[in-house]
Amino acid sequence: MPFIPHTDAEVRAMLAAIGAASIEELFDEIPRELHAENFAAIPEGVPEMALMRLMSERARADGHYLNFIGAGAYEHHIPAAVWQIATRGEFYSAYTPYQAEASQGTLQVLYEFQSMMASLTGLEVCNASLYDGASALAEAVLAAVRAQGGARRVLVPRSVHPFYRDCVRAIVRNQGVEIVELEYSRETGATALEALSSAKGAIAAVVAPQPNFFGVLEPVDEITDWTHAHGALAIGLVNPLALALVKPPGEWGGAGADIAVGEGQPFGAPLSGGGPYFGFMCARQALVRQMPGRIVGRTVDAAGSPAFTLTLQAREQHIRRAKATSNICTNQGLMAIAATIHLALLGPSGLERTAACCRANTAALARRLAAIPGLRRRFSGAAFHEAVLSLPRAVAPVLEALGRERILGGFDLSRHYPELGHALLVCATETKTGDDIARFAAALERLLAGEKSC
Amino acid sequence: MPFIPHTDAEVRAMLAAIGAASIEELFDEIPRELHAENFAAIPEGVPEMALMRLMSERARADGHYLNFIGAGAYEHHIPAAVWQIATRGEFYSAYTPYQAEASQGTLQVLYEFQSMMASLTGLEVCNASLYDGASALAEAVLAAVRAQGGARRVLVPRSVHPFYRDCVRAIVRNQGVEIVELEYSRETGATALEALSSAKGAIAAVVAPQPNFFGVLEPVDEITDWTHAHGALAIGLVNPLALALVKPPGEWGGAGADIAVGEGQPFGAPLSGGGPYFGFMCARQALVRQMPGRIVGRTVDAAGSPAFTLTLQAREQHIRRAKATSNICTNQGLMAIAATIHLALLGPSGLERTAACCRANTAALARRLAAIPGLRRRFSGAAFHEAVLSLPRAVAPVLEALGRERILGGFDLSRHYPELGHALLVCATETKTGDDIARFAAALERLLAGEKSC
Amino acid sequence: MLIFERSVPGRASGAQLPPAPGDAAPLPERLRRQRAPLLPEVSEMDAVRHYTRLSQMTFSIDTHFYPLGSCTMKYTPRAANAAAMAPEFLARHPLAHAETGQGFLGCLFELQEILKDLTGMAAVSLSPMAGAQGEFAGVAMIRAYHRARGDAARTEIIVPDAAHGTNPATATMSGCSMREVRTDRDGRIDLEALRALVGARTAGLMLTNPSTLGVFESGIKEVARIVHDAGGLLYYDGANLNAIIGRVKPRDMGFDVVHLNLHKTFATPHGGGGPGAGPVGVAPRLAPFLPIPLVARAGEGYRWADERDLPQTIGRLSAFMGNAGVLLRAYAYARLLGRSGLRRVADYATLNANYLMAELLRAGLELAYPRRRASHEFIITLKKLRDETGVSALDVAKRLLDKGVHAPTVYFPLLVPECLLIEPTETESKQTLDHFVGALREIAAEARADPQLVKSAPHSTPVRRVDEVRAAREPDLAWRGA
Amino acid sequence: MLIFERSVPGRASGAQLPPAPGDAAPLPERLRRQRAPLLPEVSEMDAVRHYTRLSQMTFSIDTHFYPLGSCTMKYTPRAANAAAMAPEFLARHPLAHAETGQGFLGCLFELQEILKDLTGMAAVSLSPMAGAQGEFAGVAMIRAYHRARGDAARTEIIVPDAAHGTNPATATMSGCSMREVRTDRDGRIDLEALRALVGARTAGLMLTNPSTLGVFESGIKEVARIVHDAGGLLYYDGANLNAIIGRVKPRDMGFDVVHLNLHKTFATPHGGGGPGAGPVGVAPRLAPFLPIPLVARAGEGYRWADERDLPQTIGRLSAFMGNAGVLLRAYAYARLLGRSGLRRVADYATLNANYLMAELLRAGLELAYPRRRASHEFIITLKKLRDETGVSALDVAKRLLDKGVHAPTVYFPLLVPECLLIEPTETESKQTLDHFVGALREIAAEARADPQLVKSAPHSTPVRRVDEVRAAREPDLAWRGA
Ligand SMILES: Cc1ncc(COP(=O)(O)O)c(C=O)c1O
Ligand SMILES: Cc1ncc(COP(=O)(O)O)c(C=O)c1O
Repeated sequence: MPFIPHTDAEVRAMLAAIGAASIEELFDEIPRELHAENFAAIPEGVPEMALMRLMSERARADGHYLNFIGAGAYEHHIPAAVWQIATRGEFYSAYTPYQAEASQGTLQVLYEFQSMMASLTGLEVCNASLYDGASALAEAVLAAVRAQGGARRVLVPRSVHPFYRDCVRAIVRNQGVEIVELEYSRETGATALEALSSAKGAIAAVVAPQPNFFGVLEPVDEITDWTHAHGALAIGLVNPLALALVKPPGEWGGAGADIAVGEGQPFGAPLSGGGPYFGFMCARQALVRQMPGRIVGRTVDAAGSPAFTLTLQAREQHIRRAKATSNICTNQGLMAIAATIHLALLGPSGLERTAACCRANTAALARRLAAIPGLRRRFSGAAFHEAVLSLPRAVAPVLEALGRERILGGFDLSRHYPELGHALLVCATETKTGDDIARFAAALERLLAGEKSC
Repeated sequence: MPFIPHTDAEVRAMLAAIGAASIEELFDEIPRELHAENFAAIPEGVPEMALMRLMSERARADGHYLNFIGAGAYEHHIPAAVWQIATRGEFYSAYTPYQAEASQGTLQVLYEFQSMMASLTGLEVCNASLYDGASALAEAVLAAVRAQGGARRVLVPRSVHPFYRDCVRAIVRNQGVEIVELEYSRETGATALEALSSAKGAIAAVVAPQPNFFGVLEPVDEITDWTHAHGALAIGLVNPLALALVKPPGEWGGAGADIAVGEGQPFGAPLSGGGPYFGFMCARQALVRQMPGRIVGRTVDAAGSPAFTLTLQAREQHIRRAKATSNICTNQGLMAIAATIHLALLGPSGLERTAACCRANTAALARRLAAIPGLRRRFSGAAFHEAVLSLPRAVAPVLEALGRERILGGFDLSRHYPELGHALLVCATETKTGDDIARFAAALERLLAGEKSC
Repeated sequence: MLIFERSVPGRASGAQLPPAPGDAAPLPERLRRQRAPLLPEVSEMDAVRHYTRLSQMTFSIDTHFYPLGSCTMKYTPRAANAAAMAPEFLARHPLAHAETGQGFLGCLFELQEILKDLTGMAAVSLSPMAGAQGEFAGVAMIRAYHRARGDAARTEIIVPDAAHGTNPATATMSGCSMREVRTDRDGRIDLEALRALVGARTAGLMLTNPSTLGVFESGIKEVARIVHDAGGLLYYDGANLNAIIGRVKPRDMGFDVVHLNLHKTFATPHGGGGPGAGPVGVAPRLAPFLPIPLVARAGEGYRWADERDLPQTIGRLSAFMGNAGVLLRAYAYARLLGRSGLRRVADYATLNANYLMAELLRAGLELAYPRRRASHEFIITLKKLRDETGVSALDVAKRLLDKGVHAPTVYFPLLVPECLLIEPTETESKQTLDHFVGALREIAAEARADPQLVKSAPHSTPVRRVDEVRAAREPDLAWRGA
Repeated sequence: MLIFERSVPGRASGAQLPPAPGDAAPLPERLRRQRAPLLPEVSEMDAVRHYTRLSQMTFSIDTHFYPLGSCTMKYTPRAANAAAMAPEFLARHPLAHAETGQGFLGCLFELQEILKDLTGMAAVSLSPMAGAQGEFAGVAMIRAYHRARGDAARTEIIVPDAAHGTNPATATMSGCSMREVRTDRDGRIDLEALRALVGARTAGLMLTNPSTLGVFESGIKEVARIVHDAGGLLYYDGANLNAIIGRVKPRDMGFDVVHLNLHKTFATPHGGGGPGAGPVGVAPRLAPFLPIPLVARAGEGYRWADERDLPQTIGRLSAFMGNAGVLLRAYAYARLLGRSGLRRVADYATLNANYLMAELLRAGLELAYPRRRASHEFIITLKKLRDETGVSALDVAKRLLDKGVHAPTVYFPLLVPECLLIEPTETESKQTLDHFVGALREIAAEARADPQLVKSAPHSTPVRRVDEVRAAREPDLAWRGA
């Protein structure tokens, strides 16, 4: 019996100790009519050998592609050590560290994680992870609304990832929070500052993405200052890798953003079809009691030695129940552990070099693609590591054709930003070489030139 | 600098402590003319990211094949837990456990390994691994010759793996040991008992393979008894997986074989292009002082608790130097660790079922192939999990053609056993399904029928 | 020692540096970062050694018995991890078009089908990223359903007093108010109290069954009738599904929506706190509201389904596909066990809990619900021990660490004083359970003979008892440099 | 507790059982096994927990400083392991025809080229499976060379008194007799003694340089001249190549054949005792005798070369291709470091050793060769400490374990009394070295203040001092049931 250690003799001895005649009898408090027998849609079990073959055949069916899609999930080099350590049984198969003395390893790593993220964002406190970047943004919006106590309107630029905006809406809608979208400049790709001023009524918070979904760097100082001038809280939504190069939220404008959230995936999480990744939330000290989720603190043990523990739990659902800052319980602990190891291996120089490579490679890619007849770069703003290109015809069939050449050519913007026409969002991280870019460009050029009908 | 932690400031401080002006100066006892500068054939270093890409592209170039080759290296299911645990840093990056107190983990696993192998072979003692099966056979021959003190002639059946015979010869030749080969019966594929009796002069030892290279089971009782009757030592060469089904060397004949050796690869070692695998050697207690290599013993610590340590080191090179039982020092420790975990996960029932599956699958494969017009099964003897088939034409081109269909169709015997004509050695382990066998057979049938010229 | 304290300015893991970047226009000065972040500067070996050693300071299923009630700490098959970490799965971009990911999508589709059958529900969405997000999705669907029928007044969620904290917190997250219903001395919902609570404002009721009291709510059909009759819907918190998987379908008990904790019932790793996965299954009337994306059939293959397929969806709960890699692990687990194996989970989880309960009773410990069968877990109360010796449930929990056992859940559910909620799970052997009984027996004896020994426990962990009060009073949440 | 003691009859890891076997003719009764082997019957979790916990009871590079002289315990890059464990490499059958393994063969071929350049040799064979087998191959080639020239009398191998045990043992394995040559008080070979030893029976001389005394044999050219003039060949034991890699080519020193320990110099894992790899490189005159198989160019690709290419080969030393997977790891390592990185290995290994030597001298410890530079390692002698306090080198080694450091090599080389052979390697930081100096200083103080504390060490390891005498007197080498 897979994973069940019991022998027949043991089962008999155990039943005797219980005083039951059979295992069946242990279910006698369950009304008869609830006992189900038909589970026909579930196949019978297979040995590990067969499972591994099945799964590796499925994996191989999904092949190997040269990937130029970013759009919120980025292909980065992950040092081999990261997952060889993170999947060690002690980290992999532990629960949330409720018993501090039995979990100092996990707790210390999470404290180090919080420290790294706080320093990267230039803010004072950080939690031990949220589900992902999109839901973290929703939590930030709710935290800001709670902290403000009155206004329930939050401004969110349209230059924020469309799926993030969907997710925020889905999560905050039932609490009566109103999301107002801000337009972006069709020329620079950054949020139009005029859009801010046209926003009406009391505002709880304003979200500023850095970089935004188009890869463009936003005027975060101006947005933050405007936000504070209007008595609202400024929420930075950041790609944490970009923070190796760009000004951290804690330093935006005169006073700094109040909260920073983002998707942690660029730090050690494989693309893996969309998850698991992790969200993070950092904030000013004053907002710590609005923070959702686990927080690890450093303290001492009975002998006075440094020790770590979950803390400020009075914010959380298991203590505060209906009054908690969030319902989150299980978070993305292992991803935070992997991120910590990843960051320790990269260090400040590795992180900066990686970010610079991403910028340079995407710039090179955009230059090269814009040289293809009929293509042009869409936005003029300074960018991190994505670029929008206008194509002379519909994007989807082009991407499919590239797919047949084992190239993932970017993300089609036409559904979410119809006003941009045939627009393609591309990204070349540090994993891409000059040859990769040349291969992509050549394939695209050939496709656009050759098969006029595609 | 990859893997070098030193900063410039530290290097300066360290040189100052040494009293040297530069690192160069530390090499000043090396004569000038020996300093080499030209290493042009070695490429400059690459980052881990580039290395991983290079290596995975090379790996993918070697593709995925449906494999029916056995011939001394077998494709078996290896539980995922085996290498996830064996590559834990503590096992993976430790040295030979010279300081027992700091290496109880490794030592206990190796003691468990010795225990498992001793029980499987039905012998009393086992060492902690040798390099591989072939060199283990050579060590057994040398141990037997030493133990016998006089005769230096050893009989080795031609039904032993040809590369093993090559290896034994290469290793024992310089010590004046003479290897005499014994013919096999062309009908059964087993060693001809008549061949034994025709052997001349004083004999130190006789090797009995079980199963032999053709997969055929040998008359090991008769060989062992004959050997003992002639005052020689009986060396069993076994596939350890077969021992789940067949009589262990310790029970062969009236007195049992004296030594058992073999290739441990079927226990947890991936095929991996030929290694690392591991050899094992088990023996009667009386021969323990002839045993080459490390041996772990169970003893107690200063507090009387059970503890483990390397023992009987007076046999070994670091103590006995020129009088040691062998020059072996580094062995295949990690492979023995993996094998131990593998065996613990399979247990006696898993091992027996695996062996039975291998036998049944190979039998099914041989039946199916022998049904192809022009093919026939070569030997009549009872077999474990390999079979020899006669083909109607040269084997090598057929194998190449099958390779193009991503099938590895077996091992061509014609070079090593020209007397068998166009003979092919095939194997279907527990990893092969009925569909796999059908696919192989259909491809082979098509090839033989269709392209008369190939 | 913190990794920061191992840091030396200028040190780096050289092999991890990418090649020197090519040209790019310099960033505008005002957008540029001025001070480098406080990240450690260490060698690759420093980092490997530091985190390897930290890992050794952590109890886990792979090293210890971990009978943490409500958390289902069972063996996490290593094969599931290996299968999900196939390089091609790891490399898959979530926005790559579906044709390039049929293997991945196939696994997810089949997992949807398996979960439908296990729960008896009509449709399943895999996207919620943990139990609590599944709960949120469920309550959001309930609200969307009422709203779609024009019944906007239904904003009350009823939960039993014993409910897990996420249930009331979810009610609030979903903009509902929470009403609590009592349980009786046998752990059953007080039906009279329930009848008094329901009404025109009732959106629904959230329930685990077996409950967090470790007993099966045998009056569940009546509970369902009361709520349904009042116009409310029933939400099944699947955190305890391990007790009845393959034996009872939540739909048959009358539930309209269910979430499963794959990181509990399906043995995906807990990872020191996550990631998990909390798929939701629904009865037909809630299907239009499921969170997206779903995986749908498309001819021979599969495709994503989104708001174009489900215009009434409550929306997206994550940027992409939830914790996709966790879903792969759960799929692997389901395939390894199959139909009969999944049913065996409930059998042996229940056997282990009832055996442990019987043996602890024999050892002199006091059960919270002595007249009931244990489900997959049960509660003991140490009130008497505390009154007699001053040794609390927390002290006992800490002392268990010295005996090489992770502590059960303590002080939850809140209504049982000095309680331990004990869940052995099906993957533990009789020997381990017997060892646990022995350990508790020893600790009880120690509490009487030398209470200070227990009150000052643990003694053998890497640190002694941690000062949690100080942690909360003087929060030190991030290292800021030496 | 042994895994056997966790065993319960009838228990099994169910997921590991293959499907029920199909039909096969029953085995003849007399060939059949009658009693099942004594293998443990445990669940998958039992096994995972047992071996995970055992692993934690082991010092290793990933957890501890491990300055084991002559063993080069340096950081083993995790990427090399990941690269070699690509599923396609692991699945490759050694007898699959070369066309199906061009990726694998390409790595091996390039590794041959890299090793040729590093050693200055004309040809390399990768097949020997550890240093000792490389030595055997080398001496066997030397003998084959003399024999091929009709000079069968050359059967003496000269080794220095300080030589590693494998050198004399190899001489015997190769059917030679061993002659020992003295070293002087500065660790140099006594050239007069050498001149007296060589002659018409000299097959060759085996030498490490730097030697196991931790010093460079600066008279190596003269040594080579003496041996060559006598008609012998020179064998280079590459175990200490870490000291001069990328700086000095063994061929330039006059060596005719060399083996490398890839598990030392190329950082492939030691694995608790192996697997290693001991490739051999040779000067042109020995090339015809190399062990097979080699990897050869074939057009654009690669093929195996065997006795059909090298009819004079000494033969095959393993069934297939040595420790092929270890070779892949070494190739990965060589590519990560490259030409400059390999040279840096020698630089920093030497810097670390000389720094540590200087600091230990400052801390009052006594050097065995105070007038010499350290190479990548050096020797201290604790004779004075032992004479004064009764605390031996072994006691100090055990006490170091309590300080979180693996002990250096003790009592080797045999000619230095109470010695510690200390090799820090290039991957350790100044901080670690300083900690080690502090630990030895503390222990020296303890030896004077409280010798019993040191003599009864270790105190903090999973077991106390192990009774090795009893282990050898009453050998218990295998468990035989309870
Ligand atoms: C009964 C119950 N409900 C809900 C949850 C919440 O699940 P998650 O932690 O996955 O969000 C838990 C988890 O501890 C639980 O035990
Ligand atoms: C100097 C020296 N030569 C030879 C060897 C033997 O190498 P191996 O253990 O790989 O057989 C060693 C290993 O310890 C050594 O240190």
